[in-house]
Amino acid sequence: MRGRQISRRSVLKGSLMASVIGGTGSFFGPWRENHAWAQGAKPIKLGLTCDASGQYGNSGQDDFRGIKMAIDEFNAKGGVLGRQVTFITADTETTPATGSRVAERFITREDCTILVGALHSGVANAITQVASKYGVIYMNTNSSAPSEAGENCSRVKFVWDGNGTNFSKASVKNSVDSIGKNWMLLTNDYVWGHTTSAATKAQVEAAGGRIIDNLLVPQNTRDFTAYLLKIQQAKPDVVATAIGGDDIKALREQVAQLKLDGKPAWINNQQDWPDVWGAPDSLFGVFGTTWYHKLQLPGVAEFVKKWQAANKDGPIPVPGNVSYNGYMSTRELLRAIERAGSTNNVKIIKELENLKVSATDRMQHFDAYMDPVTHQMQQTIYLARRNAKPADNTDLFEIISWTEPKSAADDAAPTKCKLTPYEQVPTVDS
Amino acid sequence: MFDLLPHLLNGLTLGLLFALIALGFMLIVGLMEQINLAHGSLFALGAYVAMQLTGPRPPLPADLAKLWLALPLGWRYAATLVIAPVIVGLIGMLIEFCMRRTYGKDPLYGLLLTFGAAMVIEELIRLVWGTRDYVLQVPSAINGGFLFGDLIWSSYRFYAAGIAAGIIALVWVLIEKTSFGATVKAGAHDSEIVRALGINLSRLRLLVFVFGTMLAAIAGIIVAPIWGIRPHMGVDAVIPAFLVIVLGGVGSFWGAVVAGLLVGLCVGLAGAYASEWSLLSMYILLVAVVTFRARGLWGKKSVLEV
Amino acid sequence: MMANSTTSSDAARLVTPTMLVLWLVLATVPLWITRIGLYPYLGIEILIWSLYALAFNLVLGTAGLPSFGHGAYFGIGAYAFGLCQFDIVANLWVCLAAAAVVAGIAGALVALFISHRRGIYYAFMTIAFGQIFWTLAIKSHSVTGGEDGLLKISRLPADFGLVSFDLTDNVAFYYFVLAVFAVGTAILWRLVHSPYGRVVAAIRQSEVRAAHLGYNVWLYKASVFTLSAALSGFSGGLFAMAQLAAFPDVMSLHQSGYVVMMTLVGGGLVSFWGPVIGVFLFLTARDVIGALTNAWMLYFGLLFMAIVLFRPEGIAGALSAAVQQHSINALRRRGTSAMRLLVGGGR
Amino acid sequence: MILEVDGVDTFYGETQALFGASLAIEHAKVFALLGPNGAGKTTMLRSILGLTRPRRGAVRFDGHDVTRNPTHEIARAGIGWVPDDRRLCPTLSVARNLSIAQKRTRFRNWSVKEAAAIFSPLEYLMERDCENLSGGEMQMVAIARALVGSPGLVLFDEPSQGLAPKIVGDVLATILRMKDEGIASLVVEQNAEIALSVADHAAVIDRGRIVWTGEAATLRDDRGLRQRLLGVQ
Repeated sequence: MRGRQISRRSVLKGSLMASVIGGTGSFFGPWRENHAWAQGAKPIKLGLTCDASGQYGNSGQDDFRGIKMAIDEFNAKGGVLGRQVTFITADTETTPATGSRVAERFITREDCTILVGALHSGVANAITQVASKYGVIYMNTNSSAPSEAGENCSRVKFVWDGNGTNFSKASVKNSVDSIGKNWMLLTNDYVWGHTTSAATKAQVEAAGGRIIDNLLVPQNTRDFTAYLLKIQQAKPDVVATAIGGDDIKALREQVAQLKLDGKPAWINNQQDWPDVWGAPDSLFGVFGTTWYHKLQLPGVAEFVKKWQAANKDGPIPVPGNVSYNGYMSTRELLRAIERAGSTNNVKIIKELENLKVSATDRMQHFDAYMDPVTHQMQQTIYLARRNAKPADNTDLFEIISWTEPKSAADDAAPTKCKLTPYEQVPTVDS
Repeated sequence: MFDLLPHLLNGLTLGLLFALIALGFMLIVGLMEQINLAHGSLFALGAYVAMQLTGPRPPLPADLAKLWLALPLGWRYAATLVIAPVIVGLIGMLIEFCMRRTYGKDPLYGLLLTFGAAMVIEELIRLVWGTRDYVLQVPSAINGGFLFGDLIWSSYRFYAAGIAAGIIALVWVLIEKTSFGATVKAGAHDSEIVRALGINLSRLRLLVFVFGTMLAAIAGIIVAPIWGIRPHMGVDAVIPAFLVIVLGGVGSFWGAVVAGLLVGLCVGLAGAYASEWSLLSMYILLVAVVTFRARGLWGKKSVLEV
Repeated sequence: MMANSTTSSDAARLVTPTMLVLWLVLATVPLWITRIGLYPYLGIEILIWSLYALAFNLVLGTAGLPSFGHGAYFGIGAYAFGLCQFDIVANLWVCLAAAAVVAGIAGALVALFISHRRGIYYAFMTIAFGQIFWTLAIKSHSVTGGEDGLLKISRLPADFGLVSFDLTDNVAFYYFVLAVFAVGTAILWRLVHSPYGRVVAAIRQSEVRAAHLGYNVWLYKASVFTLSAALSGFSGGLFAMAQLAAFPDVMSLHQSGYVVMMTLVGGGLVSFWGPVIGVFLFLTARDVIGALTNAWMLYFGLLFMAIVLFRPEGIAGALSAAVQQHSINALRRRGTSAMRLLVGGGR
Repeated sequence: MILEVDGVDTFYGETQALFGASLAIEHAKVFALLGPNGAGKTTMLRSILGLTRPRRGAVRFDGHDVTRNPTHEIARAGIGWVPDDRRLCPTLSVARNLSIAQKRTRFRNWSVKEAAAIFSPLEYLMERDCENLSGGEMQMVAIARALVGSPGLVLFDEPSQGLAPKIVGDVLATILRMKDEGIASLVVEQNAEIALSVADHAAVIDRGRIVWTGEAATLRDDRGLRQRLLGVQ
């Protein structure tokens, strides 16, 4: 078999070989952009795996806006290591099989040496597997299943969002003490829902509360009336939801219509800004986030202005947590390349593993750091509720608390995460 | 027992909504023997058009827009309930024009065509309105909740169920009690003879198809405030529509209505007592029924069976 | 229909000239695929989906049964392959067999319920079962990994006793899949042109007539469905190897719909090779268009509509019509006996 | 002439079913088209109605060329059709089956009531679904359905098929009654005796060709001719 001649150790070598086998490598086909690079500096090419359709199509595009902004900033400064940063993006359709194929295309056909972008944990896992096969670094910007930094962690993947465990740790104890001990769980019947609810349950019981019922909600539920009636019949003090995707949007609408917000109290998981923006009147209960565009912190206002200038007439007027994560992850990635002074993947990985970002630099309340064991960014976790006195029509959240990274950390993750040794990571360079 | 009653009531209201969602699909399958896979996308389009019309930026010249916006929301909503389906009906007309080339051929071709149309409409929605979610504003009179038997109920839901019942009744009158309905039925049964009776069959088919798409749009408008509006919302509609039709039996009006109610009850009760099975329960119901009754509850032999 | 487009001599062959040419062309793909701007992995997906679509067309094209939930068996095969690898034995042949067998069992189970149905009710029941399998795959996350997917599936080496081939590299895996594809197409060709295949085709023409001729229609329908499910599952096992994971999405209604569309667009109703043409067109176009624009659905929707409006017999049908027309014209013009050969080769 | 069929060639796919067939029917006259099974009688009716469009030749109705008109327009010009298998909509009531066929033409306009009055039992069957009717009742409904279309010409396809002799008599009486009202009929029959008993003119068709045409009385009286043209009856 001829293909066996191609070394699996290096993508670069592999694609070189392929072009040698194929001929001179000078003909790139009708779709290939064929530039002559100035001063011989080949750009660093990122593959942006952002959903444009399907359940996370909306968030995926907001993710994209943040990522692109960071890339543009670096290019305006003259690039990274004197090289321009370019990118390619394709719709991953919120479908893992597509994510897999797109990742293969980006790596083997587009010569991307780093992938960025994720919302759906299935898609993120599919991309992670392809990336780790080739040793390509992958920035998991916004997929927040606890498993991302647990059993599904990877040496090449870095997780930038807070997860369900982080948010439960930030919210539950306080609520048990101040609101009541009888809790009810509303759990989406899939992995993310189950792990998130399990985290909440542990926190509730540790704080002396008890779970009176756990209603499992099938994915793609659009009508929650049966559950809302059931909750009213059971009369819990607090309902903690682990409902995601389109389901939470439907639930929000329906709770808001009934004005059920208040009795019982609702604790929700993270509410992504692109989802909130579509239906601002339906925000209810207490929910988590990692960032808000009206945080009273230095740099936030400037960041928002820059973002707005870059995304004029966009569908969403201000950056939210999804765009923020996209931006932050890309910025830190490019900085890590600069610090490493190389595009060698292991060197960049080591830089990112030792990443510490000051509170000011992150525009959050506390310093953040990358956990070298789980590859999850440990950051400030905010709790918010609907803003009763908004300053303008984008001022939807009232931030009610911020928890420092250590207090919200997922203690179980390090025991679940096994990273492959550096030696086993295929070498990638560009 | 008292715990059960609210869930029965909920199941019935849900069932009416399911029946409404399936209605337009049922008409086109039953009367034209065509499976309209674009049903879901037209459903979504109805919701989007209604949202645009009732929202702060109606697609009108500035002066007219001002006049329109000066109307109370209730009036605008009521008008939209008529205007939006008409606009969607025009799209339906376009699809029917393309559909004509598939009549008399393997029904798979109609399927392929409407599958394509569904993709085009969904992408056009994304191009026009973007990927974000929207909310359809409804007048405050039908919004909010009310207290009944110690529980808070959604007013809108009962309004929606009421509208659904009304539209079902209207469609029933049209099909069963008017000459138009009789002609359409005869046309579905034997297209040659109705032509030989002097009836313009292509116009008849066009009318039925457009009517079916308008019903899809109305269902979208009614359901949107509960489900929310997003580009791929059509998928959520087309699957229950399928299910209701098969359960009720192709070509049977009351079959579809009863099947809708059954599915609603099934999903509603499962939601309360076996919550994790609530969505799956409707498929199990279908398999259980169709195993014993080959053509659903009241299905007739269909051309699509060959 | 299918018999019309093939001469009896070809139908009797194990390997037809068309088949041989196709295999040879496919064998050269890794040599030039990067030069036309594509990449070997895409070739792998195209081959796997082609095999899947051919298996699917056994039901749709040959038997005329509209199955719209076929993704379920493809997905079940993928899961079975992964689970076999993790829990039973990490052997390529055993696990591929497991993929086929488990999907075949699932198919047989469904066939029990649906084989006395036809047309629209058949279609709807296959959808319902497809949805059930899909929901169960997401729901039983302790087994399947739910939406996270069944991860870390590896490309097991192809062990032939004396020699063992490592398949982790995409080009190596491509050749493995091609070998499987070649065997698969040969088997399917024989099956379609066997007495069994002819009975199934007769059932497609008229169930009543086939029953009058003394065939047990139910048994034929059930067996062809089971066979197709098993082969789909087998392709699913290959897909799990390609993706290094099994995900529930391939089982969804949408993805099941795509295989129907690929088969129809390619011309599966009129030609044995239609599904392959459809898959090639669909996956390549989607990959290329997808890299250029996020609005790929628009173009595909328009393509589907255009096919129905202008080339309802699909691309294979249009091609063979064009070839025939061309040959006939050529014959008329020159009347040489050499041209007769061209007509023969135009299949 | 109310109807002129002029040299019509009609095909089913590549199979030719009519070869230059011509016939002419006078106003308010009964015309019998006779011939064995498969001779092309039904194809003639389908060609007239445009259900199977002739490739060559012309069909003129009441002086207008309708060869290329869509079927529903040909019907609206005033041609009624009583198909051999009746083809009523089984799930609709008798009244509905009649009401959907009602239309106005330049000929005498019939109301449902008038049409039903021709067959007295129909009045009692109005609300019954057509799937619950006997064969004779169905035939009555089919004829009444043609009548409410206000035709100038009605095409009867094997009107006696599957009916009891008494009912056949009723049907023939109706054809004569319609003639009195000024409605012409084209009666297609295998059973020559029945058709000739009411016909003014007749034609014989064999393997897609009109082989004889003339006064019905000629054929009725000349047993030898009948035997030569139609075989032993």
